[in-house]
Amino acid sequence: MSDLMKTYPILKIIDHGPGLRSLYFEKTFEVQPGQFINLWLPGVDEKPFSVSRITADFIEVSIKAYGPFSQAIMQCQPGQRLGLRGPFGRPFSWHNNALLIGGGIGIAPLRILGDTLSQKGFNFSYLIGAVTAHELLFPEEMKRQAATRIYTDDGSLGKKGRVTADIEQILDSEKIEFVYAAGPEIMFVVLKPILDQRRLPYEFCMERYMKCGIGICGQCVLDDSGIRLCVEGPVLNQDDLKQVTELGSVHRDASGRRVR
Amino acid sequence: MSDLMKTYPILKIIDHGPGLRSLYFEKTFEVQPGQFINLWLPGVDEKPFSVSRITADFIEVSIKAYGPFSQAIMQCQPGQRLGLRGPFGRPFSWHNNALLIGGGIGIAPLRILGDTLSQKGFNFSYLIGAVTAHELLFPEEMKRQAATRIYTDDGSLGKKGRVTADIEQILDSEKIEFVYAAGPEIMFVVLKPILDQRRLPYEFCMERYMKCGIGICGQCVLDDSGIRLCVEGPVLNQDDLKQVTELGSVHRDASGRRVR
Amino acid sequence: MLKTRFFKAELETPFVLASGILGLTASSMIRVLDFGCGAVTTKSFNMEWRKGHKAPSILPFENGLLNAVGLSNPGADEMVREISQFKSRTNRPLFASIFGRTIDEFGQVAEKIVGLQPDLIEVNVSCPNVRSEFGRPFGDSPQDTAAITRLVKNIAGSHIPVSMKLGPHGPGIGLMAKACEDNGADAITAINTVGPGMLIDIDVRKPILANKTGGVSGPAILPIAVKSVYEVYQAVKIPIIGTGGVTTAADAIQMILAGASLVGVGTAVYERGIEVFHELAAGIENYMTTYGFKTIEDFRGLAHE
Amino acid sequence: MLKTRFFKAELETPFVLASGILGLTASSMIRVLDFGCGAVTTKSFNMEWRKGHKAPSILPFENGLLNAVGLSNPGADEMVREISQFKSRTNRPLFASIFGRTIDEFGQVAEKIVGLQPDLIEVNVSCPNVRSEFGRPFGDSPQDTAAITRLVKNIAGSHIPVSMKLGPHGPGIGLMAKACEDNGADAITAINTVGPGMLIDIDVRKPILANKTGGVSGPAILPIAVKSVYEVYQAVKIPIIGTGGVTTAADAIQMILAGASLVGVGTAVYERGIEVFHELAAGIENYMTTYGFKTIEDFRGLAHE
Ligand SMILES: Cc1cc2nc3c(=O)[nH]c(=O)nc-3n(C[C@H](O)[C@H](O)[C@H](O)COP(=O)(O)OP(=O)(O)OC[C@H]3O[C@@H](n4cnc5c(N)ncnc54)[C@H](O)[C@@H]3O)c2cc1C
Ligand SMILES: Cc1cc2nc3c(=O)[nH]c(=O)nc-3n(C[C@H](O)[C@H](O)[C@H](O)COP(=O)(O)OP(=O)(O)OC[C@H]3O[C@@H](n4cnc5c(N)ncnc54)[C@H](O)[C@@H]3O)c2cc1C
Ligand SMILES: Cc1cc2nc3c(=O)[nH]c(=O)nc-3n(C[C@H](O)[C@H](O)[C@H](O)COP(=O)(O)O)c2cc1C
Ligand SMILES: Cc1cc2nc3c(=O)[nH]c(=O)nc-3n(C[C@H](O)[C@H](O)[C@H](O)COP(=O)(O)O)c2cc1C
Ligand code: FES
Ligand code: FES
Repeated sequence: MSDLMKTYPILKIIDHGPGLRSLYFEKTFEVQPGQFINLWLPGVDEKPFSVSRITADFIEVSIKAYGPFSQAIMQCQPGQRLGLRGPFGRPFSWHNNALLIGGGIGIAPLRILGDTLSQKGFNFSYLIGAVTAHELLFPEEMKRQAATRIYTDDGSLGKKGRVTADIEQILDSEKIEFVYAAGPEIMFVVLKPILDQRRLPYEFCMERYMKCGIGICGQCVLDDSGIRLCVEGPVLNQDDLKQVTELGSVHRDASGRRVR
Repeated sequence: MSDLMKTYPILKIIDHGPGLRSLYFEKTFEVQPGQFINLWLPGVDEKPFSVSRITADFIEVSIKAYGPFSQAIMQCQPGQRLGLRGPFGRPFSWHNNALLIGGGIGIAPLRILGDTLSQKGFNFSYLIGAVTAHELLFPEEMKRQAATRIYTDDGSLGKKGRVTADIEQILDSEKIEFVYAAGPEIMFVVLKPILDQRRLPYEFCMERYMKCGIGICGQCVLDDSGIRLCVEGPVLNQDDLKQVTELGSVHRDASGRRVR
Repeated sequence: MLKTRFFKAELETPFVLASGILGLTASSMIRVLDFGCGAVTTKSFNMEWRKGHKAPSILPFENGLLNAVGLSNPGADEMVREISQFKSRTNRPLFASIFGRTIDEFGQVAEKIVGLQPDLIEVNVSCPNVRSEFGRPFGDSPQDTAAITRLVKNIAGSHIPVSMKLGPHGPGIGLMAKACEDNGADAITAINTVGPGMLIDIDVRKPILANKTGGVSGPAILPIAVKSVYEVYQAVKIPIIGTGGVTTAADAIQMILAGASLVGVGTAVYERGIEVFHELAAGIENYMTTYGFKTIEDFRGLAHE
Repeated sequence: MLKTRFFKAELETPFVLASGILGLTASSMIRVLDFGCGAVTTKSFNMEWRKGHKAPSILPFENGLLNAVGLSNPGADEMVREISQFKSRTNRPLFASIFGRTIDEFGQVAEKIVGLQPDLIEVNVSCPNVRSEFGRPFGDSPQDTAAITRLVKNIAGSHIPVSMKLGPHGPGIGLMAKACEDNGADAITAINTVGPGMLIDIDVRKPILANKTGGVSGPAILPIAVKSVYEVYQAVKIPIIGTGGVTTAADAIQMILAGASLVGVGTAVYERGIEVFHELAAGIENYMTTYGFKTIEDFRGLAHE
């Protein structure tokens, strides 16, 4: 693919639960775990989405109903054409003995990462959580692939609690040499000091409001680093994050205003 | 090189005689015998010129003083920058046992052709003519390379007469399987029936007013064929010429008017 | 599948050779038709022949061409001869492009050629080289353009359609197109070249074009051309010859979706070679098959829905 | 070698980050300076924040970008905060780009920022999204542009230079630049985006930009930008920030030869990456060494000789 806009028909839709679905497109381009694409719903809007899986035939994108755009996506039908461009951004790097922590829709980029790590024969385990069972992406598939710990806020599946509830204990009891995380920013706020303290290297897959995806609008730039999340991210490591002062505190909306 | 304009310094100038000189440029591109380049003299004009020689280091263009442009070229100094773009057009094809007939400045493209034929180990001979001795290009070099017959209108070098004076006799007495010709159009008018009658295949390197060199202005198109001399020429063979009705009669000037 | 009717003309394909491209002689235009072009437009001509600007007058750059040929043309008499030649050799469609240095001259040139029954008279009011006494193209002034439209249409009569060729500049191409329609134009050709632009040789430190500036054509201007056609389509009901930057079938389809009835092709003859018409035709047929369109009409203007 | 003085500002290189490119936050602009850019221009802002148009609002095509961000910006208060942040972190040059939906608003925004001592106030009268009540950019009207120039210059006073940012359209950029100079402008920024243009997705048959149309930037517009700078240079004596399509050092040199004192760089940050400033600097230094130029001044405007 490329930065130029092109539309592709949705080949298949899988509904994971209410307001949570995967769209499948023909695999017309390569993508690395952590990279994202821009999805254009003609007449509505265009937004960035992580690729959640890539196979020989398919590109999969997993979307949670939230505001107007993602809700409109829930109305899409197979055969309907959406615009895709990308892939954009820097992907995850690959490490052995890793823990993959995913919260909510943040589980999406971990799925493609897990596939790659397992193809490479690396050891890893999943640690995933969501508000409730039907908001949890891919639990069964993950379990088949690697050790998988599950948390839900309401206890409807796995352990009751936040995905980070037992993190220190897990890190201290297992051979974990690298941590990947994707999910709501509060997760990173919790994880960062714990990982830094243990000098564990890590990569977080982050989100910011993105307008262009190609590094020129400035909308996704992180204070004080000047890092453009769409180009130098969305995956940032512990060194990148040293310069980021806005983690968990502010980000910018469509106008560029800081919001909390 | 390319169609885009770029200027290069003149590396060397060789004056062959009054109003007849070769300019040397660094060899920054490949060119096939018969192809031409556009030469831009900044502030003056741009005109098409055959490449007369190419070596490992140099591209050579040979120019005869005629009107305003070519006279301005006679004032150029080494080091001065001229614009070059091209090469344009279809080159000569290569044949054994060929006769290369050049009249006046038309000798220029035969020089590079002779170099190629001799590199390929083909047999060929030159038949060149001009108004007077000092308007004759490369006679010594040609003699060193192949059998060379020379004619001048005033008899100042070689035989007195037109270059085509003894052509029938030459064709009938020697093993000539292909004829190349370049020079004033009257030469082609004389040669064509002679060659057609003997069913000898041939290629003529022709000239027409050219504005673009890239096949869009229409200035160089030949009646009735629609052949664009800058793209499908400047080298035309006996088949191409079957459709050309304007040979030796009309051509078009800068406005597109037919002139005789 | 691609056969298209435009007024009384029958085109094998919806492509029109744009004015100024290979449109000087009958032989040249016939050859282009043989390569799959549907209709040809002559080089724009006026009463007196013009040598035009010195060279370089046509300059490729990375994204298209700059040109400042200065409306060189052999004059109306010579073009009448070529058009007659053309008509005696084929009955495929020919559009005669005319211009004048004064409003009156547009009329004089039109008079010269109506008798030849061109399939369309295209009136070039938008060339940056044809300027009114105020130093701007007639096509920048709705009043001048209206006057020229009335004048030429009057001469062309009801049997020869007249298309006004507009540029993207001036007070808004929709407005200009409306002025043309209101004054009797049968069609709009949009667009002429953009800019003009200039390129400088950094080593000799001079503008490269002898005329210094020249109009931009080719891939660089496609979005501006598509937008212009889209805007004209919303402003008027008369058909549009959509021209500017069309290089691929996808470009041509964009033009038709924006509202063009015919698609003008100029710089692509350089970018892709004279074979471009076959490529365009194959690409559009493929598109039509995919979506089940039977004629060009079936998808014309659909981007407005 | 590339050090350049522009009014009181000292630039390490003659490159200016064009408005709308990474100019939203202090952090972002400082990072661009760290990559070898000489001065940064903020995103154009007005009093109230604007969300701008929906996406796609920035669309790459083969020869550049289309954009219709709709002048989204966080508003003057937030930008004052970012500019103060910037000033507290570095004393490298910052140009503040302002716009208004009314003539008065230009004045209000100027008032907001004069206290911050930006190294230049750039006044964006040429964005196709800022339209006067007549529906056209202020920059198409010499009267409106003159009025805005006087108003902002009055507020900026003698110690803050004001540059008027013009587009290539309207009644002629030379004429517009002259109107700016005559009314107190200290510099001209030329040019804003060209067109606008439109691209249509042929499969869904809709314009791709949410706003349908967007301004063209990048390589496609270089010749138009060079020509605009050349024309402005002949029309006025005040310095020019030459912007539009500059992607390579050769492009930047063309701008300077045409008369630019500084060279604006926008779309190239996408085309070549943020490292583009180093490439441009290396290329220009190389050129200067070849021809023995010691400063940018040595070859500025030479294409006019
Ligand atoms: C790199 C990246 C990867 C993403 N991957 C996924 C994914 O795999 N699955 C998924 O469901 N969502 C993903 N998102 C979020 C997605 O882009 C949308 O933000 C989300 O769908 C909500 O949009 P909305 O219009 O429905 O809701 P809105 O109500 O418009 O927005 C809800 C919130 O989403 C954020 N948001 C809105 N628009 C954007 C935008 N253009 N760019 C970034 N954030 C925005 C804002 O914080 C906003 O408050 C990703 C975002 C980024 C930046
Ligand atoms: C393919 C080709 C190869 C050529 N190779 C050579 C060469 O190797 N050496 C050489 O000295 N000359 C060559 N010429 C001719 C050259 O291009 C000029 O025409 C010639 O130098 C005279 O130009 P002028 O301006 O000095 O004279 P002018 O007085 O302007 O022209 C003299 C005659 O040259 C012809 N002419 C003028 N301008 C052009 C033009 N733009 N294109 C074609 N013909 C033109 C016209 O018939 C004109 O009557 C070649 C021409 C062509 C088309
Ligand atoms: C070399 C050249 C000459 C042209 N001459 C004319 C002309 O005489 N009359 C005219 O109306 N348009 C003329 N044009 C403009 C084209 O007809 C067309 O409108 C423009 O080039 C945009 O189309 P394109 O991008 O397909 O070339 C000329 C264009 C070029 C490139
Ligand atoms: C995404 C984008 C946003 C822009 N926003 C603004 C703006 O807010 N104010 C402005 O004066 N120009 C804006 N411009 C125009 C640029 O500053 C510049 O004039 C134009 O893009 C031409 O330069 P370039 O080809 O180097 O990009 C924007 C351009 C782009 C591509
Ligand atoms: S989204 Fe535009 S710079 Fe990142
Ligand atoms: S010189 Fe223009 S078509 Fe040949």
